[in-house]
Amino acid sequence: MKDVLTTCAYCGCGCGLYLHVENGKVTGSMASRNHPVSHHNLCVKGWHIHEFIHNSSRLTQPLMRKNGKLVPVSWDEALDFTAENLRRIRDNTNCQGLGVLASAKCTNEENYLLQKFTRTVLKTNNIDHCARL
Amino acid sequence: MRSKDGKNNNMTDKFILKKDHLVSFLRRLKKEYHLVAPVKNIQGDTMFTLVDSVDEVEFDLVNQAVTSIKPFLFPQQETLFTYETSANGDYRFDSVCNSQPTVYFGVHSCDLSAVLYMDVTFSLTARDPYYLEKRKNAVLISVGCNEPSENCFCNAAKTGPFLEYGFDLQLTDLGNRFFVDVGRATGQEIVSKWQHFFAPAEEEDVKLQYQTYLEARGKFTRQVHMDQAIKRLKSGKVPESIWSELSLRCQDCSGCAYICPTCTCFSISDRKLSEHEGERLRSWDACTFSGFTRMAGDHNPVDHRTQAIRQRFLHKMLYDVQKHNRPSCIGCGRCVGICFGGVDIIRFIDLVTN
Amino acid sequence: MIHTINQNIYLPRPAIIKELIVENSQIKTFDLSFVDEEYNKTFTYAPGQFMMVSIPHCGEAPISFSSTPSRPGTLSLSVRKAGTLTNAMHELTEGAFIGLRGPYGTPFSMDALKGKNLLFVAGGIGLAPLRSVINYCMDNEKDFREITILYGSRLPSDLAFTADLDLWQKRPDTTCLLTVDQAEPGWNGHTGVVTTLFDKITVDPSSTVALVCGPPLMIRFVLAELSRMGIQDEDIITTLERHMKCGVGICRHCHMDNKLVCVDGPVFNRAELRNLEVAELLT
Amino acid sequence: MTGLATTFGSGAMTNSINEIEQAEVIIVSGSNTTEAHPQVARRIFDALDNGAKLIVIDPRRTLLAEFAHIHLDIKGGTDIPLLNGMMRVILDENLVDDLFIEMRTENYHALRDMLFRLDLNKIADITGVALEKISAAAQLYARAQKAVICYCLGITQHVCGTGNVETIANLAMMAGHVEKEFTGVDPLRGQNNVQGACDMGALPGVFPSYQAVNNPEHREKFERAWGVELSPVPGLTLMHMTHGGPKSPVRGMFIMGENPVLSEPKANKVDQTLKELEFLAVSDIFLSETAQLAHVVFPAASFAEKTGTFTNSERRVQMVRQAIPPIGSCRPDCEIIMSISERLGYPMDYESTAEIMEEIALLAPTYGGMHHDRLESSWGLQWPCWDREHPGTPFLHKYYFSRGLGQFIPTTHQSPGELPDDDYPLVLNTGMVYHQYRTATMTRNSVTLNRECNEAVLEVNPQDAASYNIRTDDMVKLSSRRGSITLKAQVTEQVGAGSVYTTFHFTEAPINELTVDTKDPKSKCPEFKVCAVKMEKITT
Repeated sequence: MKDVLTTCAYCGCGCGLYLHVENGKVTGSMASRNHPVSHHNLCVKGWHIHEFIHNSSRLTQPLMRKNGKLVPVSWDEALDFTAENLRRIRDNTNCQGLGVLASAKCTNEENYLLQKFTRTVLKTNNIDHCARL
Repeated sequence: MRSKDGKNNNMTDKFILKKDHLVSFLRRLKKEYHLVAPVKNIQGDTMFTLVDSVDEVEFDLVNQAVTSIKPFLFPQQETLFTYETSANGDYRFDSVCNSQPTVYFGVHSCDLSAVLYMDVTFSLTARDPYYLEKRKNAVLISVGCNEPSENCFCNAAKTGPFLEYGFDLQLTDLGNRFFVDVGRATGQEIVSKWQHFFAPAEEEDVKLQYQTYLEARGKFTRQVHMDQAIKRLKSGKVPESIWSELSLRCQDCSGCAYICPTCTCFSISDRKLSEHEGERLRSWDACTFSGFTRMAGDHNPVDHRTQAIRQRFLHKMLYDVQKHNRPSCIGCGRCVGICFGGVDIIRFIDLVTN
Repeated sequence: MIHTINQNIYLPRPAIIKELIVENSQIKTFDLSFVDEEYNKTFTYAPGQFMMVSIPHCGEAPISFSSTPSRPGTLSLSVRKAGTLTNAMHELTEGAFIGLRGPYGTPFSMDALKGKNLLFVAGGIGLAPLRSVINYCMDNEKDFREITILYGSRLPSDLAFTADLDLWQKRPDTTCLLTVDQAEPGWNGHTGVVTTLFDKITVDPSSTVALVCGPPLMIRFVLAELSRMGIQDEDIITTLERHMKCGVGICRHCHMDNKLVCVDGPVFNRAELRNLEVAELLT
Repeated sequence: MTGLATTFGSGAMTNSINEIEQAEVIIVSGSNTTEAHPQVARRIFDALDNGAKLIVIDPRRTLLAEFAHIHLDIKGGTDIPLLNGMMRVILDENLVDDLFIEMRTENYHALRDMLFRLDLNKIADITGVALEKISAAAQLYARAQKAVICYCLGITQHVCGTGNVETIANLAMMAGHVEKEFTGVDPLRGQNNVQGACDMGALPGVFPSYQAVNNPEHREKFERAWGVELSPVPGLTLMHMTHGGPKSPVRGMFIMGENPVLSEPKANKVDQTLKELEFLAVSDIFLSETAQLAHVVFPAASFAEKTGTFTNSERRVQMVRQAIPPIGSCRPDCEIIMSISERLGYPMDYESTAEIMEEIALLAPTYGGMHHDRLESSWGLQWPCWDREHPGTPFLHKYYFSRGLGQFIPTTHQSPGELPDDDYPLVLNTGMVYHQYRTATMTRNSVTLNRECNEAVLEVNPQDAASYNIRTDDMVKLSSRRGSITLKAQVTEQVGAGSVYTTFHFTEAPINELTVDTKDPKSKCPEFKVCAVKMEKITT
């Protein structure tokens, strides 16, 4: 049983909240009292942010389209297939044929890595995200 | 039990615990109980925490914890039971309850009063096994508040700053030592079992404790006229229009209910784990939500646009007074200043009494 | 330490659907019995009470008894399709399992009805809890005086419990009148809202107890009409429907001012409802 | 947020969220704050209780508008004439902050000349707001000592979005309402880390910290750090990538945690474009509408299952801490990216996200002092934070603007890309509701949130409702030139006559199949807020 201080993943306010962990599951969310934004309260989304984490419709394994259907595969198969396709399209299109969407929902580190990957490996500046929404 | 004039005390239930020995006392307790205590983290929030090591945390008996111990006895989300169906349609249920003997150390008077209120809620019309199991395993060591915080009004709610009953042990900070009141039987057992930590209180200590209590009572900065508000609500003199005015400002966050030590509304829902398995969860809910009363088919007997906060305030300040002869607001002040629309219980009381 | 708690009020008992009766396109009646034979023998309930029904992955909902305890061994719940759980129930077939816990709620006080003329007014699925009382009274007919039943539905094809209605209509000591809001081809009966049937009956307000159940709007108009006829508030009894989670007075979803419908109700007389903020009675 | 970059030099909130509660006058423009930014709304209510005056500029009667001292209920897409009108009033009333303009800004004369040519009566006509109200609002704002302007997507999601923002900046500078605590211009960022994603260079034209890819100096810096040659050509924007159709140069895509099928305008085009791709990989936590079209789907760890940082609307960089191990065989996106990169011959050997942050600090000057250990023991740091000793910056533009002098950029009214006509007589506006978030992949999988609101409704003004014979809960078919959807109507005074409003969260009513893909030429922001539609009642 523990409470882990983290940052809400819902909106741009960036509330500080504690995720309550019980037997390896997140079972609650509590507003930080002294956090400069949340200041002892969260909005309805923050108070219930733990609810989606263990939802049974979460993706839990890599999927690949086979015969038109998405079926579970191993990580290696999914990663190899992805690398192979990205390489092929990159090389066949003179680095013009790939596009990457980063995410305003992912962390800075992830966005940094993804743009670095796009620019260094895919050799294109075709990277963007939903910034305008 | 403390008498009003501080004299004629039965000396056998008053003890002194030196502050130097607190950590080793807690270390002892931890060998037989889980220990939950208010711990201050590096960011400065004080939270009731299941303590792993008494040496590695900073106990904070002064600042009010972010929440009461409600989440330990009545968690935000708990599994009531798991269920299973099989191919022939069979439908089976397996009840789940996790509870260990636990000492809750450093519980402020208001929060302890809230536990006493929850005891009633969870056993009056029906016995709630999940709460009562945890409660049965709970040892409450409370601490009186020498310095009420800025939003505290337990004096008005009559739930603090010190208590006369309900605790197993009650500590009063007397500088270099704690004055210890023994309440329920488990408290007595603890003192007997680890008696080398406890010296009988001297007459001087008793006087000082009483003086501390009197001084604390004088330190409240908020004037909250709870009795008067209750009287006005009882007399029916509060205009109905007040509810729509205040409800318009309610932004449906549920924070007031979740942070409140006596709010115990809950919802029950199923979580599918696989095609044939699932668990039934109980989770905190708030009467301020419109989904709280909405029925299948969308009919809603409560118009939350105009009544979102009516039930919450009236339940605390009127219905519980009618039923139990006391309000269920314990004056902890946690909801004060946190409302997104500026509608907290002190605002409400002010509005009703003016 | 994980262990089973004895007498866990939240734990449903498995039950099996013995028989399924399609009342109309929206309502089905489920005749049920507990899987535990011993429990079946000791299980009792009273008209007006309800059970919390569980369906896997769908949670629970409160459903009133539509059967009468005066016919031992029958436990029927009549369900109208309204939300997730009731829709799932309608998908079930005979032999399927559901979970049940209860009975809950304050029932109709059958003792208080003794020696009275009884006027039942129901709309749609609202006849379900009243059917429990009506059949109870018929099984104990010597205890009660005249029985009058007024039942309305939207369309003739929406009339539920038609087998019962036929029986009731055939009884010499019972008046059972039907009405529909909107006639369909083949309907020769009365058309109009249920209050229009009041013109067809005579009521002695001093010796009559009225029992009312139906949609909120109907309850409002019928209660007003009954009061106008001079029936005392204490003798106007209705049963209310609310969103419920625990069924035992803790979760507070069914709050109605200082009352909780699950324990203080669902049966209330009009005197109890006066001075309360009751959605059904607000104009 | 292009508009603020050109005027102030930095496209972010100039204040901290907490400062708003101390403001004397608050202008809220194009933001349904109580629904979208509750913590900001909370500060606004606190400010109101402290005696602040509130001006709301919104075509809809939002909840905040109920509490406004002045509600300027403009016609959709007429923000520029309204704000220009307010500036003209400030000019006429002699409320211009001359000293501020003299010391801190440039190009004021161009603005003034433009303002002098304005006809205020005509502005009242265009905006539909009485001159007295415009004048009162302008004076209230200009006379205040501490005044903030909060705006959101109602300003930016227009064909003239950049112009709208520039006009707001003009107004603030003219009144001298920048550079101070409790005073400034505050764009409220929609998503939790939209600020960070921009800061990190997840944009076609810039590296982290907005260093342009076509600036040789900047490029060289990153080439040295990353050890490879980098393309100097700015890339394609999201709209170019997702709306190209079969002729799009893009043949393969990698999408991390976005759901453009539901979130982008003219969504059927996105669907079509993505289906045409030779290869599509999506990494997400749920099987979103976009993931359903993919060739490969990676199960990503949620925010509770990984470590990193988010940057909020007030530029505060904060820790995201791992609470539980990834569920199932999920992996954090960092690991996924590193695994693919390694397979393509460019191993990225980071031991932790803290190490990634060290590299960011090295390359992005505004994040220069951001290290996990510092963020770990505090409530985060607000950029710019130049080095390890720097305490962060609660409010921007003190003493000098990020670009040096603040630049006035005169703007003129530009009609929305599509206006109502005989065939499509109504204006459709879109937005969000409180209980749902974005394309609702997370919120709809949350029991409580979904209970509170799980269906899209079309808000219709009572006047229109009467003429279409529509009542609340009736089903209506809403069509534009691009598609049609079916949803429930709700009759409410919240929308003005001639307008309808709905939300974009729900896949059952994918409103973006109706919206236009005209966009602001500078920011490339699509015009979600105005398009022409027609409404028909569905009779059952």
